[in-house]
Amino acid sequence: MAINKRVGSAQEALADVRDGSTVMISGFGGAGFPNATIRALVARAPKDLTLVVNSATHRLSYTHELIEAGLVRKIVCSAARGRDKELSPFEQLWKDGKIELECLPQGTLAEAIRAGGAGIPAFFTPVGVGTDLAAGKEVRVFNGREYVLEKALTADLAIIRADTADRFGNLTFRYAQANFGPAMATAAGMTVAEVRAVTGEPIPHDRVQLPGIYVDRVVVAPEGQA
Amino acid sequence: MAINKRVGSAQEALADVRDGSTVMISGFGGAGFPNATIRALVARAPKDLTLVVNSATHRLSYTHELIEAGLVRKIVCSAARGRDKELSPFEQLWKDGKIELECLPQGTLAEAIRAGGAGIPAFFTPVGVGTDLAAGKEVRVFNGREYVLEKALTADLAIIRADTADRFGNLTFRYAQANFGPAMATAAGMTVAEVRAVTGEPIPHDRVQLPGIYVDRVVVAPEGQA
Amino acid sequence: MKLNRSQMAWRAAQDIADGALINLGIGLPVAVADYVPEGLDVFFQSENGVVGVGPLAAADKIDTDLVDAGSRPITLRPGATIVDSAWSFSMIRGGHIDVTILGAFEVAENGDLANWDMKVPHKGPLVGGAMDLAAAAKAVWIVMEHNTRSGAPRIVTRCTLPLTAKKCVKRIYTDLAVMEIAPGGGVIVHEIVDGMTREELQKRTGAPLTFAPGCKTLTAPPLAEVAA
Amino acid sequence: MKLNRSQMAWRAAQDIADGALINLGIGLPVAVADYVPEGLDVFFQSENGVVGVGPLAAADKIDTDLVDAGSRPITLRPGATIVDSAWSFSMIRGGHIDVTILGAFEVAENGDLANWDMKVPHKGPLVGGAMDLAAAAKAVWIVMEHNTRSGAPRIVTRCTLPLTAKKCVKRIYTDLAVMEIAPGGGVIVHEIVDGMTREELQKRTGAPLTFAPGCKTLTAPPLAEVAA
Repeated sequence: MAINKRVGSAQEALADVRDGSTVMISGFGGAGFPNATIRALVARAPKDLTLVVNSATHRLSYTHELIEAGLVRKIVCSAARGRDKELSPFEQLWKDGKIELECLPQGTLAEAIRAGGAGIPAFFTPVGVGTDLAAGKEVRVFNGREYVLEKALTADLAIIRADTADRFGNLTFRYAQANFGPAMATAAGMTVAEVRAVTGEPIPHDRVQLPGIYVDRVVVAPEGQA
Repeated sequence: MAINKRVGSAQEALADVRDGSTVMISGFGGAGFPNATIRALVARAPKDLTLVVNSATHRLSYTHELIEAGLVRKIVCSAARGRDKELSPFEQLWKDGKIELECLPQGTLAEAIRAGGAGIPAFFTPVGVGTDLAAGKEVRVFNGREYVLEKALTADLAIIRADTADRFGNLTFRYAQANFGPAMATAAGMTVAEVRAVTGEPIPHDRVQLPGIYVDRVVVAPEGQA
Repeated sequence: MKLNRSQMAWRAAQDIADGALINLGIGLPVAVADYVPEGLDVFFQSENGVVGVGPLAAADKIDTDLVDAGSRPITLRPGATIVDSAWSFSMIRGGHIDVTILGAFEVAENGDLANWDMKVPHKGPLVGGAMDLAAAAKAVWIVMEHNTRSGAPRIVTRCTLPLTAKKCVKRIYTDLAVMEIAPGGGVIVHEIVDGMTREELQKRTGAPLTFAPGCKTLTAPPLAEVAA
Repeated sequence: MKLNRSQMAWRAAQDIADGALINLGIGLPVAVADYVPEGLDVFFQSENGVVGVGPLAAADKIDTDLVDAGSRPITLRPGATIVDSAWSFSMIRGGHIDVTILGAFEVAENGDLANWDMKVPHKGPLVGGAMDLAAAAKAVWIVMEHNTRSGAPRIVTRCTLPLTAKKCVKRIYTDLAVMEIAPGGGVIVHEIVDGMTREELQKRTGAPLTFAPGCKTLTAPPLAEVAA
C-alpha cells in the first residue's frame, strides 16, 4: 500500500498513548514547539508521564500545561526554573515532592537522545565532571582527562515540530526549528511530526532534513497552536 | 580579514603535512574519493602515516597509491581485501609485517570518527560483541545486553571530497558523496575539502551540509582526479 | 526440486512486510529487491547512506556519485533521501532496519552467523557493515545455498569460521528449505522442496532439524538464474 | 575609573582573534558582539544550532523560528548555517568553539567556574548549555562585575556555589581589571582601571593577585551602559 503517514488530527495521532509513557517534546529558544499536539496530549490526558524536554517551563511551549494538569510524574531536562520570584507550578509540585526531576547539561541531554536513537547505550563526556550533575556517576580517565559516563535516553513517543512533510514522513525545518526534533524522532518508538504543511510531491532527496523512516504520523497544524 | 578558505592548489593545501601524521580520507562505494588531493599527498610523500579510511584497497580510490609508495605505517579501516586471488600490494606489505592493520566494523569506524569530532572519548556499541574484532575490548551489560567499548578516532588531517564550497568553507555533497566526509572533517585538526566548484555567493543556510567552521582549506578539482 | 538462486531471492521477498525498511547484502540478497510482491511499498537502505534505493541505473543514466554500498550505479525511489555514514550506521545500529537480508558462510542452530571472514591466508579482512547489520537489525534473514560446493553443510551446531554476530539469525532461505531459528535456538523447517525427504534434508544439514506442524512444500515460479 | 557594562563587553571584544568561532552567554556576554573590532571576520555560534548569528532582527523582520539560545529574534550573517541540537553540542563538546564568553557568580583562582546555580530555595535548576561550554570550549573568558552588589568578591580561592566546570577559566574581564588564570592556577592582573591601587583591587578580590610585569591601565572609550 502506498505509504502515507498523514493522519487527520493530533487527536488521532495520539489515540494510542498509554499511561506511564515516556514522551519527548521538541523545542528550544522559542522555536520548534509542537504546541497544537501538546494541547491534544493535555486533552488526551494520559497519566504518570515522563517528559524529556529541554525546558520544563519555557513560556512559549505548552509543555507546562501537561505539568499543571498533573499528568507528569518525572521530567528530564536542562532547564526547569520559573521566570518569576514566586514558584512556578512545576516548582511548587517539585517542592511538594509530587514530580521527579533529572537535570542534565543541555549537550548531554541532546547526545543522550541521539545515542538512544543510534543504538549507543552509554557514552563518556567531559561535561559535568566534578559538578553536582555528575554526582554518583562513573568517572573514567582517557588520555589524562576525566570523563563521566552518561546513559542513553529513549522514549515511547516523540512529538516534534517541523515545517513541511511529504507522505513518506520526510521533514524539513525552518531556521532554528529543528533543535531537539531530529534526535528525538530517532529515539522514540513512535514519532508524531506536527508540520505547517504537507507537500504534494516528495521532498527532493537533498532537501530532506529528517528521513521519513523515523516519522510515524504527520499532523498538519499551520499555526502550531490548537 | 574576510574569511576565504580557498587555496590555489592541493600542493599548497598539503604544504605543512608532517611525517607520522594520522590522515583520514573520505569515500565509500565509489563516491566521494578526493583523488586529486590524494595524488598530491603521494607527491608530497610524508612518511609513517596512519590512514583512517573505509577501504584500504577500493579500486576507485587512490589511497592504494599511498600504500604502494611505502608512506603508510598503519591503516584503520573496515575493508582491506584485494580483489584478486594474488595478494594486493597492501596484503603483501601486511603479510611481510611492514604495515599495521586495525579492522573495525564500518559503523563502529563511522561512529568512532564522529565521536572524535564530538568530544566523546569512548562509547558502547552492540556491534562486534563475541567476534574477533572485539577481542581484548571491554564488554559491559546494559539492560541485559552485551556491549563493547570503542574508542574515538581523531586525526591530524582529513581530506574529503565534496561538490561545492563557498569562501567560508561551507560544503554541499552530491548524492552518496558525503559518506565519511562530514564526520572526518569534525575529527581532524586540519580539514582539506576538495570540491568540484567554489560558489561566488555564500551557500544558502539551509543547503549547507557541512558547516564551514570544520573546513580549513578548499581545493578546486573539477574532475576529482590529478 | 531445488530452487535456483533467483527463486531463493524470490522466496525471501514473499515474506517482506508492507512498509518495511530493508537492507540487502551484497551478492544474492540484492536480487531480493526484484521480487517484492506487487502492491507493497517498501524502502531499501544501503550502508552508504541511501534511504530508498531504486532500480539499477540504465547504462546511459549512470552517475558515479549515485551508488549503493556495493558500488553499483543506482537510482532513487520517490521519497528517497541520503544521509552520511555516521547517520547511516546510527540508523542501522539503532534498530531502525526492519529486516536485513544477508548471505552467509555458516549459520549455527543458536542463530550465530559467520559471513565475513573465510580465513584465506594473507588476504586482508573485509568486514564492511556486516557486523553492524547482523548485530542490530530487527530481523536478520539469510539467503544461501544449503550446502557448500563440496557438499558440506552451512547450517551447523557451531560456526567454525569467525563470527559476524551472536544469536542474530531469525530465518534462513536456501535452495532446499525455508527455516526459522527458534527464539531459544534450534532450526525449525517451515518449507521443504518437492522430492526432498525430511531425512535427506537432515543429512544435508549439520544441526538437528525440527519440522513445523504445518511444514509445506517450498515452491517458486520458474525464474532465470541471476548472475549475482 | 570603573568600567560600565558596555565598556566591559567592549574590552573583552578587543581580545577576539580574527576568524574565531565564538559562543556568547546570555546577558552581558551577548553585548560583546556589538564591539568586535572593524576588519575582523568572526562567527558567533548559539547553542540552538545557529552558526553565524547576525545582528538582532529589526522589529518588522522578526521570524519566530529564527532565534538564538536566549530566544532573541536574530538575523543570519553571510555564510551562516544552522544545525540541530545534537550537532550543535557536538560542535561545543568537540572543542570547535575557539572562545566562549560567559557571565559568572564566582571564579576560583584555579579556574573553577560557578555560573549556573544560585541555590535559591525551591527554584528549579537551569543549567542549559553552561556546563558544555565551560567544559569544552578552547578558551573560557568571563565578563562580570568584580564584586557582588553587596560588595563581596566574585574572584575567590574556592567557589562556594555549585561548580559549572573545573579549572576552565582562562581570562576575566571585570569593571576593575583584566585578569588571567595562570595555567597552573593563580590570578594574574594584566590591566587595572585608573585610580584604583593594587592594594584596593586586592582588597576587593577573594584570592591573592599577582601583577604582570607589564600591568597596564584598563581603559575603554565612553559607551552608554547596556541594559543587559
